[in-house]
Amino acid sequence: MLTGVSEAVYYILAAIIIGSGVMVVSMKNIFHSALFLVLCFFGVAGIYILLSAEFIAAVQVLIYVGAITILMIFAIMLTARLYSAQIKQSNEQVVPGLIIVSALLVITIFALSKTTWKLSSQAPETQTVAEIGKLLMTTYVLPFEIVSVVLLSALIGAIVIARRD
Amino acid sequence: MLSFAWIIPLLPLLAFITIVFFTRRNQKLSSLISIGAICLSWIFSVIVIASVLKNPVPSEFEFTWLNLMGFQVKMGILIDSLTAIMLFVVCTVSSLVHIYSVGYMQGDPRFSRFFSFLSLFSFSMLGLVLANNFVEIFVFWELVGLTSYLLIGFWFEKKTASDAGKKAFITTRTGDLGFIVGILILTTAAGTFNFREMFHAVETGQIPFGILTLGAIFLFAGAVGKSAQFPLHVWLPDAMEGPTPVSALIHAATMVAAGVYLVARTMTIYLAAPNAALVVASIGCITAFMAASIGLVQNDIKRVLAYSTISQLGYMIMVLGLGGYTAGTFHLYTHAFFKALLFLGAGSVIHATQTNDIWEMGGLYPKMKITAITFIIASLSIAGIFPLSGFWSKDEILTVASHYPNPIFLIVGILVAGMTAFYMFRLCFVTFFGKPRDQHKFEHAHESPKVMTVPLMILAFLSVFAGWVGIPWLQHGYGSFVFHQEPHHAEPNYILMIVSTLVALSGIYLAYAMYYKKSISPEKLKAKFPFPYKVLYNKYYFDELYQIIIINPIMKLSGFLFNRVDVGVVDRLVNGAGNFTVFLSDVKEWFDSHIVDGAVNGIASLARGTGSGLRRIQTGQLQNYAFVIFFGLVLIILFKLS
Amino acid sequence: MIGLNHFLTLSTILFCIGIFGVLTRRNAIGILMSIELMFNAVNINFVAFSRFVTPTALVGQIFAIFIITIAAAEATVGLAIVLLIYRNFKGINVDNINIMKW
Amino acid sequence: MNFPILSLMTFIPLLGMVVILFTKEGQDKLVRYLAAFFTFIPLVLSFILLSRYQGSTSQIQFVEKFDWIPSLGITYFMGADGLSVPMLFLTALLGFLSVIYSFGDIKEKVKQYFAFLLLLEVGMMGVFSALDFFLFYIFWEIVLVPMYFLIGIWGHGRKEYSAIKFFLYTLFGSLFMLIGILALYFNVEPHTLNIMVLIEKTPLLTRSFQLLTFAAFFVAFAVKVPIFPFHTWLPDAHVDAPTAVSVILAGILLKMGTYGFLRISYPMFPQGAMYFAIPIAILALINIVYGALVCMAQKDLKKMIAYSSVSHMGYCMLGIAAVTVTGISGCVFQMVSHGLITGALFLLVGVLYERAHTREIGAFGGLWIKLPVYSGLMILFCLGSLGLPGMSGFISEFMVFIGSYPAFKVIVPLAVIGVVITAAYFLRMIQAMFLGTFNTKWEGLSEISAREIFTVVPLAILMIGIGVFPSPLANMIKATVENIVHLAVR
Repeated sequence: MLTGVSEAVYYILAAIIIGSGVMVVSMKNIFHSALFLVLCFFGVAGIYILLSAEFIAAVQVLIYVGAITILMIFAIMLTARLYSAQIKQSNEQVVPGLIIVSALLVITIFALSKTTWKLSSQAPETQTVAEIGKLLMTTYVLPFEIVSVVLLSALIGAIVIARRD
Repeated sequence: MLSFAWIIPLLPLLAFITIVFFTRRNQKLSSLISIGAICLSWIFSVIVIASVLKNPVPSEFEFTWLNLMGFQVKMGILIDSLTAIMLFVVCTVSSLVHIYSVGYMQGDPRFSRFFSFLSLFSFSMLGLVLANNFVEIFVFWELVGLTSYLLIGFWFEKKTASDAGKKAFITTRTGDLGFIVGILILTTAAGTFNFREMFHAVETGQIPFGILTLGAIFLFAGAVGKSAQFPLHVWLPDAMEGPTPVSALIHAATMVAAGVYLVARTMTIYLAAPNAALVVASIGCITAFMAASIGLVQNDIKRVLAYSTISQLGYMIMVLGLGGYTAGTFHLYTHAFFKALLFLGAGSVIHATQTNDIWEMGGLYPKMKITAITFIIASLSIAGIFPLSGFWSKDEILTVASHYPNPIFLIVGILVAGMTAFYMFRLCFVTFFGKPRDQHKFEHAHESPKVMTVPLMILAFLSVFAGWVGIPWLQHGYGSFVFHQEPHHAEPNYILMIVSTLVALSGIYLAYAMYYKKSISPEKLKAKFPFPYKVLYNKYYFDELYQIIIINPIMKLSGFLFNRVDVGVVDRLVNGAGNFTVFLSDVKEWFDSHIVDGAVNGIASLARGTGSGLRRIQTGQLQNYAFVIFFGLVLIILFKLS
Repeated sequence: MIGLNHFLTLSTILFCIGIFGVLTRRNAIGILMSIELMFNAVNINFVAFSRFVTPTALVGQIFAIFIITIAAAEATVGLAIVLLIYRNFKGINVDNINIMKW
Repeated sequence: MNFPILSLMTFIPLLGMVVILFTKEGQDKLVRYLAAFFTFIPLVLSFILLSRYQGSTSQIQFVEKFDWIPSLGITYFMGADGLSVPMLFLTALLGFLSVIYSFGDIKEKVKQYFAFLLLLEVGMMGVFSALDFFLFYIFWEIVLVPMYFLIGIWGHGRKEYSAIKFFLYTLFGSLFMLIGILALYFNVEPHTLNIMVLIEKTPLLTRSFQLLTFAAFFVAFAVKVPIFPFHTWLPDAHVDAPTAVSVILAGILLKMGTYGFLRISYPMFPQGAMYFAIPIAILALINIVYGALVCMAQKDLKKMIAYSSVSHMGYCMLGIAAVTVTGISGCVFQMVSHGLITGALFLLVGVLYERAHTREIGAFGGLWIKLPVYSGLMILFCLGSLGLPGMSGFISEFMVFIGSYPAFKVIVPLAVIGVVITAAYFLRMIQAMFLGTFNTKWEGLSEISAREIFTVVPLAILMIGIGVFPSPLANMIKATVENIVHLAVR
């Protein structure tokens, strides 16, 4: 249960996330969108901390903010000159999209409100990093290895695909 | 005992085969083989006649040739007095003509072929005489026709000769048409081909009278064709285009007598069918008169003789129709000799002068005495001057005619005798006496070689004496040898003898007056009676008539049938059917492509239309698809929740 | 009082924003960004459930790590594809990329 | 079962065809000798057939029979009687001679030509020895195919037209036969296609069925014979075909029609035979007289002979229509005789055409002077064809007349007219071509060669042989013909 400061932090973070998320999908300039995406990722990292998942938060910042967003920006720069007309982007079928999305949203929130979760009242683990490392090397070693292979093949695949030939 | 008689026709056949296959190149050998064969046959024929004289019972030998259920043909030989006489006549004339031909055909490039054909003819003719049934006689009948065709057209380079051969074959075959039908009718009714079995059936009345008459008349058609009787006589004068020995042998003495022989052979049938017999007599009578009258004005020596032959054959046919079996065959027998002599004599003249036209001859007597004398003997004989053979046979005929209630036959007979005497002596006087008309030809003329004149002399001898076997005063003469049913002992009818002799003499005198003494001018007569002369000269326009009413229509018909019917209608129908099928298939094609395929294609194009409408949904925009996916998701959740 | 539902609601909103972006963006990179948003929403869910339902097991966090890794791989490949598209179509506007159209 | 002589005769040419197809292109000489060899064997076998045939009985001999498709009642049934033995011999003889003749005639696509020729012989042999409808029909149709190509490829003039016309016309006819066969099959219990069994059973069927089926078969066979008005394929096909093929066409193919009448129509449908006697006789009369008249109008020698076939086959039909032993024997004689004579005439026409490259009667004249042997042979066969005694044509015509006169007392005397017209057109032709003055245009013509003489001499010998001694042939067919008549007047 979070109270007090945490509650305020949550709302701020939520506002940042939602606001920047909306900006990401609505900005005309794709480069600006990418910057708002960074902001959004930071917000999400904050939420992780709030949820006492510090390691995830760190990973979030490292990978999303540090790697993926930079990758995006590189891609934008490789595919279009900045400030050119090409960089402008538009949204289409906004109205039906909004309808669908809001319907989905309403339904989901309605469903959430109707659902009762088996909540646990235990205190959360504090030594998460060590615990996560232990789990990854023991219980989840196989998925871990598979993921690493997937990552490797994705890298090679990306190189193959993007290679000029 | 007489079974050896089959050798008689076989010898010439062997000669024919030998010449064709082996000795063709050696002319002399070929002619010797041919002559040898026929002479040997002659010896056999003499033996036959001697043994028949001794024992006149007809003898028959046969073997089965073809045997099927309900159809049995035997081949065999029938020897009776008629056969024996005919064998003798054919062999005699044939061998003399063979010998004569050696001289006449000297130098011809196809000398061997000529003799091979002569041999083939002798074979066929002898076979015909010996035949004992209708199939056999028909077989040889046709073979005789073939050899006649080949020999008439022997000098086939001449168009007239090959035309004449064709005409002869087709005309006689037209008669044979009747012959076949007659055979069909009679043999079907009697159930046999054999002569004697059929005669037996006729005599016992097994064949209905109507059928018998019809069959007899059809049968007679064959005789009409072969013996050149009216109305199928037109081929014989043209047949004179053949070499003269051929004319003598085939178209005077033997083959043309086959028709007479046939009627004589089937006498029983005609006696049983008096109506048919009357037809026979009438045809003979008409022919005799008509041919004699044409003979009066012809200028070609061989044509005159040809018409004379037709006329004399008509005589024989007439008397056979009147029931004069003995008289008819007797005249056949005597006629063969003097007519052959006349032709051979004419041949000798033609050989000497290289022309057929009597008006280019004249005064030949001193140059060719033997020919002239023998020719005159023959003329006397045919004119019926006492006591030559012709006199006796003609007398017999007139006697028979005088017994017939209607005097027309007798009158015509006497008239024809007069005309015969006239035209024969017209020929004699113009050819042998008077002044030579063509000096060049006259100088060129010469007596023929011995090989030709000896046969002439032998025939002259026979022309005089052969008839003596039938002198009416004889007790065992011709009449008691060749007879039908009962021996016919001719009684001398002195009035007739005198009348006929007088008529003949006046005919000769008329010829003498017109063409030797020139006391009566033939030119004036011609001018006086232009129309009869023209008609006679043009042979009553028979050829033209046939051309117009038979040949032209048939040719037109055949052209019409081919061009209009076959190509124009039948074939066009076939092609039309083909084209119609093609048209139908076109229609079907249209139907298929528009209706049947239309339905199929319609369904397809409906699907395609729908598809091409629906494909607009396929924008290719992944986001549109995603939109639909989420739309569906919302719907599913809503559905689940409700 | 912030409970599980708050976090879930937040993640739902973020997810819906991501969907909206996927549906409406015309720029391929924009779409990729929206997808990243959706990944984050999912991750929030995982971590939130991990925190409130099984606070000691950390299973949700492990999965979040895996998802982040996969997201990285996805981004790599996706951006490579975008480059390829750009090279072939002279642009990355997905309107032009309609070869799947009929 | 003993020695399968009929199957061997039928299928040795097929073997020959296969062997020929395996030869290298261009080895014409080898192909010719192979073809001669593979047609010579059936000829030798046919002599064995002749010598071993028992003429005293009408039983089917040389039987080969075993089940083929038992579920449909189809058997492989070959056999020969007095009707088929002469035809088989004729087929073997003409097949061999036409191959020999083709040695010089065919210079292009030699391999294919002889292959087709051999296939043709397979079909013909099969037709004359098959006694099961299925087999019979197969062979009947096999004949069409090589014939189509032989005319269409190696022919002259409007060859494609003629080939198609021939093909479609006969196919049209065989369609009716197929209908007839099916009708028989389904109306007889148990279902069978065995001709001998069907002959026993069909007379029990209803009259109207017999008449209809008879009519169906009639069309099929009438086209082949050919009977007026189905005859117009004949002059085209005969004239445009290469010589050897014309020989086979006239010599054997036409006989398949009459053979069909005698083997199938008459024994199977006595009612039909009786009912259609007069119409068939009238058609035969038309064939005879009309055919002969049309011949007279011909300017092309080959066409004239082709039309003379129409006329001559009319005699066959007249003999058949009367259903008497004599008439049908006459028909069989005419079948053999016409095969020999017309075959030889076509060969001789081919000889002349090869040298002069024209067949127009009027273009020649006086050939007897230049070509005595050729002219002699030609005239001999012409005389044979116009029915001169001493040759086979006379016997057959005479037998037909004698045999059919009791049945048709008016038609037969009219048919006799055909004899005169036949004489007329042949003599016209002889006169125009061989007699008269020699047309110097043909100075360069060479005399008939030894090989060509070799092809016609056997035919001449047989023609005269049968004409002089008809008994051997008559004895051979006698029992069979009697049996046919016996069956046809049930």
